[in-house]
Amino acid sequence: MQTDFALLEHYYRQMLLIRRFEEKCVEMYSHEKIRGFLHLYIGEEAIAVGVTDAVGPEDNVLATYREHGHAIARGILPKTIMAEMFGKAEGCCLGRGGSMHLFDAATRFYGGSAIVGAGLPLAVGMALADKRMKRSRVTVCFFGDGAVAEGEFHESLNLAALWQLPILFVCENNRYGMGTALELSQSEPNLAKKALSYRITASQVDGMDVLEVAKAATHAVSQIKEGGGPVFLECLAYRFRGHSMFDAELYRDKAEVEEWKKKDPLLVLQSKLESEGSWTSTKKDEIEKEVAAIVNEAVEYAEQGTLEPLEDLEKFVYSSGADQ
Amino acid sequence: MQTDFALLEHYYRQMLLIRRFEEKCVEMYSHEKIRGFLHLYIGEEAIAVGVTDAVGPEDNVLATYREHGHAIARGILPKTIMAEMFGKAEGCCLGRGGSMHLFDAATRFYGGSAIVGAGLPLAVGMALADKRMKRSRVTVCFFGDGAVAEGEFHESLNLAALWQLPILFVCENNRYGMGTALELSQSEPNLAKKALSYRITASQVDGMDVLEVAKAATHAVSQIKEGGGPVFLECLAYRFRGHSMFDAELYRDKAEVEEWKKKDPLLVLQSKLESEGSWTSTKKDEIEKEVAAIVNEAVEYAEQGTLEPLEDLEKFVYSSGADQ
Amino acid sequence: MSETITYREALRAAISEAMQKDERVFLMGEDVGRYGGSFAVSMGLLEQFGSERIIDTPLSESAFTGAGIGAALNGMRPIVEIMTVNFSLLALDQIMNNAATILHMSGGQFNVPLVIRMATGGGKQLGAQHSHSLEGWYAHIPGLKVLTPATVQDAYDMVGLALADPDPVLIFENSLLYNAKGELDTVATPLPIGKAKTMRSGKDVSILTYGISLFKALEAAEILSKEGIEAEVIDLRSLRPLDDMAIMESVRKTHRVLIVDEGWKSGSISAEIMARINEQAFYELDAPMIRVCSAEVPFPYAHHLEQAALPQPEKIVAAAKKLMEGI
Amino acid sequence: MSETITYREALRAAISEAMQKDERVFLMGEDVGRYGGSFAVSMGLLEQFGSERIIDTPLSESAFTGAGIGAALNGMRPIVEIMTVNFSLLALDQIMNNAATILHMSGGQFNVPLVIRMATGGGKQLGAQHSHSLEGWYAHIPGLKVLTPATVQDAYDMVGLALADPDPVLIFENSLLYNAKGELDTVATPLPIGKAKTMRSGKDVSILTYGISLFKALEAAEILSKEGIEAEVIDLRSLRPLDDMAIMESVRKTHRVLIVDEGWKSGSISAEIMARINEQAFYELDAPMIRVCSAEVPFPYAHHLEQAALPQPEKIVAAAKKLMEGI
Ligand SMILES: Cc1ncc(C[n+]2csc(CCOP(=O)(O)OP(=O)(O)O)c2C)c(N)n1
Ligand SMILES: Cc1ncc(C[n+]2csc(CCOP(=O)(O)OP(=O)(O)O)c2C)c(N)n1
Ligand SMILES: [Mg+2]
Ligand SMILES: [Mg+2]
Repeated sequence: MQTDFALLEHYYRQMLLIRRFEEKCVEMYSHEKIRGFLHLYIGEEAIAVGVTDAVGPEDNVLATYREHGHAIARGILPKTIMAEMFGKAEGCCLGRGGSMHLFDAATRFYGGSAIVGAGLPLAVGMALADKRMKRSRVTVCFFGDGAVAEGEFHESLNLAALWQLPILFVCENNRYGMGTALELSQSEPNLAKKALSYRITASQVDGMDVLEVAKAATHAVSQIKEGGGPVFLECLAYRFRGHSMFDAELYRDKAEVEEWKKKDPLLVLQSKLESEGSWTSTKKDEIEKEVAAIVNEAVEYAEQGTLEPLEDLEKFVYSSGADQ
Repeated sequence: MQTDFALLEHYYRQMLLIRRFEEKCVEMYSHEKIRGFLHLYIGEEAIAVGVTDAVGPEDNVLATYREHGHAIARGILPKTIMAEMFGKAEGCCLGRGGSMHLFDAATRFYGGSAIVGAGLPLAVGMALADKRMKRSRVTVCFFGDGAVAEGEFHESLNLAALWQLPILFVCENNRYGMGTALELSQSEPNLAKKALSYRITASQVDGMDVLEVAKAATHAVSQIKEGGGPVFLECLAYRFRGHSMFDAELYRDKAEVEEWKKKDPLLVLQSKLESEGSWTSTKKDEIEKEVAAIVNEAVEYAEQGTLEPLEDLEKFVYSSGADQ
Repeated sequence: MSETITYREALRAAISEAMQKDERVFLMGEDVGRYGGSFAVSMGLLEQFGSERIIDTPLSESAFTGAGIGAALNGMRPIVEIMTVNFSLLALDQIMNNAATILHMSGGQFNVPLVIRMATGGGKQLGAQHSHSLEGWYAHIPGLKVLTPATVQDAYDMVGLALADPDPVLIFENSLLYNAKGELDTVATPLPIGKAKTMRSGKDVSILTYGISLFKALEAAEILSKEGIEAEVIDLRSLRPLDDMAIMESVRKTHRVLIVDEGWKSGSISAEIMARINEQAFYELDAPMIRVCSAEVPFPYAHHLEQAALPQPEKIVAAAKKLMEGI
Repeated sequence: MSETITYREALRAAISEAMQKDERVFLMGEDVGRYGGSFAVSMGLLEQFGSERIIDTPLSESAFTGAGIGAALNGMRPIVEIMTVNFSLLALDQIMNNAATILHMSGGQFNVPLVIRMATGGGKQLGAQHSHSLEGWYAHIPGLKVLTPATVQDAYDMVGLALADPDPVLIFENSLLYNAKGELDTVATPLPIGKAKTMRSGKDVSILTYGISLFKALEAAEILSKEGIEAEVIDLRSLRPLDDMAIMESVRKTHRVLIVDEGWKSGSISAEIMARINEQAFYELDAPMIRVCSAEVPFPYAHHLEQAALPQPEKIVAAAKKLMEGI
């Protein structure tokens, strides 16, 4: 962790970039440049930014279909993400993955997974490999509160605890899985308690406060790297937008959404920055502009991207060179 | 629960019947009359007998592949069970199910399931139906300690707790799933604690003592019938024989087995009977004879059974009379 | 009584009517209640029937599908909605090892009157994990029935047929059809499970298909007709059981067979149909049969690649022409 | 270097040698360690390699199969043993939606060099939940390879071939073969994945098969030979990819095709092979192709019914004769 102002500013820039990037995605979706499912992370940016700051380039990251924020925080270039969502060959997965399936070897970003809960077993395996090979790495696995009901959550937490694997489980508890409130999906809605029942170190943290998240994650990562086994972090947060672009949001009150918007991670951080003193509206505008430039560049890059040739349709079903 | 001596004698008779029945099964297996997998319940009889005594004919029972004991305790005729294992048309499933798949409509015995953990979701559904239809019934679901690691355990316990369903979960913790000791399969080996983490009432009970089991089960059933939601009973027990007929038992010490045999549920109960006074060796011999007669009759019945005609092979793939 | 409604509305009407008629019927699945169904099929039903009969489940495909089986065993007539076929893999053990076997294992004592509905199909740029067409694959499993409504009429009828069936029935709804409109007759006797339907008569080539591909086939048939080729288009409706009789009858008429389905080619239901025609009507064939299936790739996100992976009217036309040339 | 050993020993030797050669290789599954493997394949390996490389897992098929994928992504060469194919249904989501798709979804960035071994097949009176033969069904899935060793040589070779492959490979071991004895040559270059092997030459009829059915087919061929019918018996070895070339070559030679597999008939790999022959060698056929598969029932426990449900040499003989008559 860097310190103080520079760090806070860095967090702010990252979160703002994610926010503006996704707002642009909505625009591009309405222009039908982006298609398929589009799940926005707006409101939850503090989690990806705070956690990602706690890990190094050698560590592994796995996320869900709501992963633009994680991908950007991890350092995948926004333009290659945008190009991916445009279905272009310049995308980080050549346009084969789309919004729900961002992958990047350079930053050890292992997706982007559209089956709820299905990333957890992969995390177990990645961490098992690192432990076996005595590499000092952490595997960070993000997933939602909805995933906790899946059998794979249970199986994976048990394996991780049993084998004392270096995994940071980050549960992004935004209180809903699609339209189903947590209370309707868990008999025990305190999810950290569930992790404790596997004898996994677990805690709840304010997922709207990037500093809190970063602090908890940093602590967790060092504990894990010291060989303390897996850690579970439940980040309490909220998604400001619908589940995807098709959500009429019949299942929750507007008032509830408005209440949570007061805790917007950007606002929370801004008030901390303001109390630090050196924060000015000029600074803020500067960052807005920087971010806007990146986002606009991303769109331009994506627009100018090319399409993979149709003849390549069957490429990447098997590795090239393998018996087929 | 009946009282005192008559009841204890009844338990003894039931447990002995299961024991002798299974010893006969081993014999029949070595004569190749019984084939496939044969999983013996020897050592664990107190659980099936104690729990079954706590439920009525209106209740539902689901068990595993190690279910001869449950089937007998539930009142399926030993001869139809034996005939089933001989593959005869007189078997309780016409010889289609075999040892691992005993079913009986008359006693509401819903199997006999060979996929570990797969009976739990069925139990959830059965109980859901009863609750919806406002029937005062309990569904009893037996499963082993090994099943606790399966995702379906987790999903099912959560649903049962969330929907407050009338289910008695009976975990037969015999300390091993095949050759894997509980400590190698659960990060939290206290399984009752796991159930508590779903906010399910849970306790551990001595599974070698039929009276303890019956007491706990009776208490649980009345709590459930009063609408208190599911209850979880972890019965601590031990299997005296190998996992199935093919087990070299490399994974445990003979001494451990011998230690547990001192707690043989028949011995435990016998010493209670003895302390009651009216127990005599004549009585004991009498029961042995009664039981032997039932077991021998079962074998004879099975021997004389007939085979389903080959032309009926494709029967029971679909219900008769349905569009096919 | 005939009206024009959408496929979605037809499903909803059928579910609603069944629930009114039979208190044993209930609907259970992820987001079927408060959200209104991920494809809005059950929109409004929670308000109509309450949360005891329109049950929102947690994300637990295996357990709630298994719970459907258990409830069916215990006297109910559950409709389980698995949001999409892609997630049904998590419930496959329950489907194959319990739903499909219990009648048999129990020697006929316990049947499982369960209906499982799921959305299927590609074409919406949802990528490799969300674009499966596995209905043909499910048709491999004895003990199950597999229905694939293509029309509004069948969307409506098949809910009732499935609920009336004593055994487990899977209904696959192509998600691109939910908005499709069509005529619904609510009084006519529905065509039973296992009966195919000729949607267009023709003498030159038989196009056997189902689900969304039916409409691509009909479109192709129009184009072919302009070029003097008269295609017979048959909606299989049910993939298990298959209507062998209807298939062979058409083969005996046209002597040329084209099969269209959205499954991956190898091991598709098209292969099974070819096998049966080979077995039952080999000498009727004037040319090798052709199938137009999906490319054997995990579905790509990019629109142009995805469209290239799917069967299309042009491919059907080209295949039919090739077929007429005897290849 | 040739010796006579069992199929089980061949597998064990191949695993052990691979583990000695490459520290990235490890074996993981239920009871592979202390119990020695449910079919004793890994007996002794725990003592040889320790519990870090011979990993006993809890009953968590989905998670440990997924963990195999994760470990493969992270540089290892895992061998996951799923005790039997019957339990693999619990891991199907991981297999179809992760193992088979990640290479594609990631635009070629991440391959999954994972080997999954499982026992398959009926015939041991294990009933409806424990007797599946789903290897042909798995062959539907692009991104996977599906191997079916029948011989001791292939049991040995295929472990090495699978481990050397950059993509996920499933190995199906018929559990009735573990005790079978055969010759093993440990120095010969193994026949690659995707190549079929002619096990008996013949001019009259091609019998295409794999796994345990190979031996039933060879037995049938001997009987047929005595009656003057010379069958060519081909061991497919790999169901995905299929060796189309070898298949068509044999068809062009015999003009009569019989396919034997233990899968349920509808949607079996036999159907796929028929479809391909229809597509690629239709005019070579002198008679309709025939398949001998398993009856379409959940497997019954009773011996006589189970045997009646399975392919048997007598059924193969009868089918071949029928085929010679042109049906
Ligand atoms: C196994 C599975 N079942 C259902 C779905 C459909 N689905 C997609 S996201 C979602 C809700 C997940 O909620 P949560 O885990 O809380 O993540 P969030 O969307 O809130 O970030 C559902 C039901 C899916 N993708 N995978
Ligand atoms: C899903 C599944 N995986 C693996 C098996 C193989 N198997 C049968 S019993 C068993 C051990 C189960 O242990 P437990 O639940 O403790 O029951 P017990 O046999 O001790 O009564 C295993 C691994 C199975 N039948 N089902
Ligand atoms: Mg959520
Ligand atoms: Mg056990």
